[in-house]
Amino acid sequence: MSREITPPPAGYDAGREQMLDFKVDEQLLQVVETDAKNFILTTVDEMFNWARLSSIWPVTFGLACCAIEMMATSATRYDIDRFGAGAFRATPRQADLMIVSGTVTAKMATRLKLIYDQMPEPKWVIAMGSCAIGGGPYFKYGYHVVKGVDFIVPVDVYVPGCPPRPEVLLDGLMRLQDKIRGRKGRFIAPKWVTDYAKLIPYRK
Amino acid sequence: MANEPTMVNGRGWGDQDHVPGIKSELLELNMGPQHPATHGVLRLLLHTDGEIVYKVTPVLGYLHRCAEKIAEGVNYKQWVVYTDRFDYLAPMCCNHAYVTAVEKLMGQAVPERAEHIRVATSELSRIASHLIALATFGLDMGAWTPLLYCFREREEILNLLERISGGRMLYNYMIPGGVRYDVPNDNWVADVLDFVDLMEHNKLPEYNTLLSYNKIFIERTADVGIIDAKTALDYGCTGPVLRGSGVDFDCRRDDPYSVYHKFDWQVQIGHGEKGTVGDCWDRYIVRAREIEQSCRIIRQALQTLPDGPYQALALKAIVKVPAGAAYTRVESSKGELGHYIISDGGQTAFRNKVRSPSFCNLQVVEKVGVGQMVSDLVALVGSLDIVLGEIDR
Amino acid sequence: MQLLYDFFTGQAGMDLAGAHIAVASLMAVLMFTVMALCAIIFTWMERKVAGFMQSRYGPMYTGRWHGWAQAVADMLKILGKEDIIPGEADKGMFQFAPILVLLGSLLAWAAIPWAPDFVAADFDLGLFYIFAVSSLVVIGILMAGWSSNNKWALYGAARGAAQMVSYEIPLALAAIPVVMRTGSLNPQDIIIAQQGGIWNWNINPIMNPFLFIAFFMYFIASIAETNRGPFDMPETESELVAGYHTEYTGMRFAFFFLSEYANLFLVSMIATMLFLGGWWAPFPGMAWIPPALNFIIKGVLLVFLNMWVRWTLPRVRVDQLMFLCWKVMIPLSLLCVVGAGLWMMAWGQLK
Amino acid sequence: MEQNAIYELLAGALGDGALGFTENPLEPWAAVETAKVAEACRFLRDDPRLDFDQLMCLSGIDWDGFDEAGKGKSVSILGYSDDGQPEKSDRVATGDLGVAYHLYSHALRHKFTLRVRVTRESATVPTISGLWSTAAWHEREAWDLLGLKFAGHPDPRRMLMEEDWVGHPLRKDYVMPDLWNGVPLQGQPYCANPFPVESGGPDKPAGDKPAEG
Amino acid sequence: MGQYFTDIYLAVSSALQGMAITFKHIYKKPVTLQFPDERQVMPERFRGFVHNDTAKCDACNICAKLCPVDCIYIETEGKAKDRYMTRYAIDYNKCIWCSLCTENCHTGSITMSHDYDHAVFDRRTLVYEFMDPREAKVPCHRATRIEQNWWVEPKEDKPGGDKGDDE
Repeated sequence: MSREITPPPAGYDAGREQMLDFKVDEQLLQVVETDAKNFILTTVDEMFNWARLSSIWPVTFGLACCAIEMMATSATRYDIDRFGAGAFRATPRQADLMIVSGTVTAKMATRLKLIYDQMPEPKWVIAMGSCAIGGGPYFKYGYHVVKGVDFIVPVDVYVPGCPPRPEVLLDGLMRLQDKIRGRKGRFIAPKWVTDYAKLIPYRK
Repeated sequence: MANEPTMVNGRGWGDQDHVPGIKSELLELNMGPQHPATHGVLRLLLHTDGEIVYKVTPVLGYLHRCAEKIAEGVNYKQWVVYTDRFDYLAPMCCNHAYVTAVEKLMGQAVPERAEHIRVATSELSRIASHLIALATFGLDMGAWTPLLYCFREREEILNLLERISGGRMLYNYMIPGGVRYDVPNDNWVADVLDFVDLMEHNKLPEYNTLLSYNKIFIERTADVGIIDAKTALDYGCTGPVLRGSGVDFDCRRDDPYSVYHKFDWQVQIGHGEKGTVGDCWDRYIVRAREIEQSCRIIRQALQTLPDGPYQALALKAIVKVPAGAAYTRVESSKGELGHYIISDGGQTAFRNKVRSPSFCNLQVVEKVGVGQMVSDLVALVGSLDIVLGEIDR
Repeated sequence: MQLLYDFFTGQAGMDLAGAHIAVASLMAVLMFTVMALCAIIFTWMERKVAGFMQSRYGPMYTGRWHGWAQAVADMLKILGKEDIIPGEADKGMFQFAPILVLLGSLLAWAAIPWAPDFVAADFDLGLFYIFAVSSLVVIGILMAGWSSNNKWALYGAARGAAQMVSYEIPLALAAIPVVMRTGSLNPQDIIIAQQGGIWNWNINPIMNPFLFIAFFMYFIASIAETNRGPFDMPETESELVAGYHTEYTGMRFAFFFLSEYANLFLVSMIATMLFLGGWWAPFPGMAWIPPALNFIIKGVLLVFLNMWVRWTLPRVRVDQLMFLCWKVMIPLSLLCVVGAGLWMMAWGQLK
Repeated sequence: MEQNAIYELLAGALGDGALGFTENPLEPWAAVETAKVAEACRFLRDDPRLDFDQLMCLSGIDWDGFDEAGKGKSVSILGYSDDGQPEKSDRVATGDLGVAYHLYSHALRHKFTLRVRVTRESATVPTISGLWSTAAWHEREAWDLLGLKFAGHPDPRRMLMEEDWVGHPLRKDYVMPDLWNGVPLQGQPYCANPFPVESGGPDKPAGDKPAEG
Repeated sequence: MGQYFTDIYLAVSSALQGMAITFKHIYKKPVTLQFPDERQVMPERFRGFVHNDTAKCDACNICAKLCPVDCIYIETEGKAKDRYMTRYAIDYNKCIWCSLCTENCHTGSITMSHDYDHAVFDRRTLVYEFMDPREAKVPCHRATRIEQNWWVEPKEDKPGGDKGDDE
């Protein structure tokens, strides 16, 4: 299997200034600092962490538009199964990860909480898409929309986008793996991306 | 109706003793909102006796996103964004429906080129939506592999639409009076035509072999969930559900909008080849054949793409619509998508009621689902091809 | 086997009864290990096969090379999951059901002849024993579905019981022509009777076309027996949420998981034993291949066939499944029994 | 058939229940008396000259604050503010509610629009769910979102919201909820300016108000 | 009886045809894009995160008005020639990548970048501040901009110049 790194696309040339923060390292540091007490870094723990991060089974839980992108992520072109996360379980009892993919309405929120409670520990939540992160387009007049799923359940990784491309969900999955591992692993962005990110001035 | 006992095949439920001396009652079963067969967050409340379903009560609203309220708060151009999120499987069709309604109110003529582009993108979107319909229907029947093949082709469509609109899944591409961007110069038209050829001659036969004409699949779907023409009209079914029942009606042909009248294509209806007219297989095959027709339309629309402007209005930031009311309907991938807009002459609609096809199509489950087996109910719901974003809005 | 007995009676200084116990425990441990191992391998294989059939890769990253460690990670992770017993569940039955399911397939593994001199338990009634103990799985599934106190699980269990009890019949009927040809129920005898290359195997349609049909009967019935492929009624993902194991978490779910793949390999091995010449090499000149390897390769090929069917065909409905069993499979396999008998009488093959 | 011809037929059948016909190039519509609407629909469906076999759409409308002059000065609805709290208003709503029926005939290929208006206090319309089954859900939705009661409806529950939801959201005077059944519906004020002190210091000009976001 | 055997024949033959198709795919190269190692080249119009070049921006507020979800926050201080932009923030919690804001920007400062894959651990980091008023405030009036050596849009493009001043 060839592992060639593709050249940077045209959109990434330094002439075009894109000033997004690339603060993943720092955020991870924060996570590690807060979770340092929980990670007794013995070999067994490392092994179990490895097992957990390489087999994250999501629960089949599609809410709205993002659910289609979630399906696309698990389908041929992006194939989330490469990360071992392709075994979508219909029952929350056997799942590790809940991808909240779409708008969480008031009526759904109670069910969402129930499904979260039914999942066995350790469990994680990814908030996918603007709606799940913070109400998104339904913020202003959405009388029936919960403005952020973190009101209901604790969220580990936020995946911005409306809907996020499958790549972004995969990126979110890798961030989640980093979080489970407690440090940055081999699923890092290609070098040209990090190089490019260094060019971006750091902002508060 | 709601709380009355239903009789099926002469057998009722409730206090009736099926076995003398043992009192039996129906099993109340919650299908959804988190259930793999409900295509999102639909909840079906079933009353079953073993495998036989005696009563189906759909419970909606798990994805009620207040779109009609938002329509009264944001202006016409901004609300195009929200129409994307109704039927998120075919957003171009939803855009098309909305801008058609606004243009009708404004009395705005649309350039020929823009109409051709709209038709082509809408039909591409329709193919994508029908592909998902075939795929998820196959998944409901337990066939995994067609799902992934259909998604493979859908990715191609999304890439094509991304090149023209910039968005991968939700496009926000059409505006009142035209489209936002012209056709890109990078060989887009040729690529679409290539894809259409591939789809029609290569991929569709593959799906047909793998799924449509598979004997197990036919056994699962033929003679199952029969919706006769009268029921379909009574329940306001539209689109492939209505055509699957043998009613020859298509808004694109019979209530013409845009430039569909210029093209040569046929409305596909169900003939009951494998069972009875109006069964699940008919609805399924109508979709499969509509993909073919959409390919024909795209080919004609792009081969005769006229020159000229692609927007009638210069890019005005705010669109004002004269006072009035109009109901406009177009044929979305799921059926007749209608917008009833009441305008008070300002930037914002006073009332915008959306008549969504899935909402009306789903209602038929209450009638047809009775007396089916649980597996057949899954097939029925799958064959209706509902999208919850559109039902709950 | 004789070597082991010699070892225990000679060097370890045990009497015969002691040697029996020692060998039996050794075999039990060995069989369990092999079973767990093959479950792990087949999980990975299933995901890869499914992936490539669907034009994607399947696991790629876990363990670097094509995700070979994927199933190991799955198992390790499942070990570390929280064990939930629903409050309303029938606790004793809920806990015992997965063990029973696993026991059913594990017991049957004992009578599998891996090589001419290697079989964990060498009975004369081996084939009968295998069919008998593998029916235990049904009871486990029924218990699991009932005790979970979940309606979907109950549905799955009821469907599973109906299906597996029905398909026991064509499964056993399809094996009868083979027994008629061999004149023995001992697995080793059945294999030895197929000596002499591929044309002497029971599947050879020229030798006996009815045995050839019986092989397909057996194969279809075995898919239903393992609850896979187009016949996965008890756990139909799109109808019943996860069927009888809806409420199971962690280790207990792993037992069901393990037993599914153990059963899969078990039925494939039985098919190999009955129809594909067991541990004989396909051609006489290939005798240098270790018999156990022959046996395993044939088994894995059948497993692949099983996966291939599973990832291609849509699922049948539960009443069609019953129709298929009672109105197609059973008449046809009865026909096979009669036809094979007549054929053997005509050509003098009957023992 | 032309729409005014249809109206002639309808007026002949209804008598004084028909309140008039509005010619409009976009959408001509007929007003009927509220109590007679089921009767009118039955006539439109059953008369062989009309044969309306499909109810395309049934829309509830809240006419409160509608700018009849067509200048776009209708009352604006309330939403959530930037930091996610519900906006309040003192205005008391008084306007009528209304229902619009859009009919279509597959056989004869013609359309027709009916409208009724009821007052806010007695917002009850006869149901037509016995005529077209599809009306049942549309009417439930109208009850849910606008608080229009449909007399004789077989299943008069809310369609989209839960039964214990307070208010009817599509009314113009609806105030957004901040909590329902333990589910928080207000937003989080994450969009606040992180540099408030430096920019608004005492010795600097006060500056104009923050722009509307 | 004939129907019975026809059905069996059809079932077997159609199953075998399907199996032939799936078997063919085993030998085809998968279409999967192995994401972290391979990336798709985005089309020219691709809409990634919205990016504002604050050096060019003159706080005319059109983007904030056009935004359907109100996710752009612009704060200014002072009037006329002393009008300075003190904050330009975009809340990606709400942003829906619709590109309505970029359409009518007369300075061309707000664009859709091609950057899209940034999952984060904390939701607050998604409110992105494009400028730090402690470093430099951005003058909005054209004359002030020329005076202080900021970028101004060429005159011929927009005769109205700094018309956004009154917004």
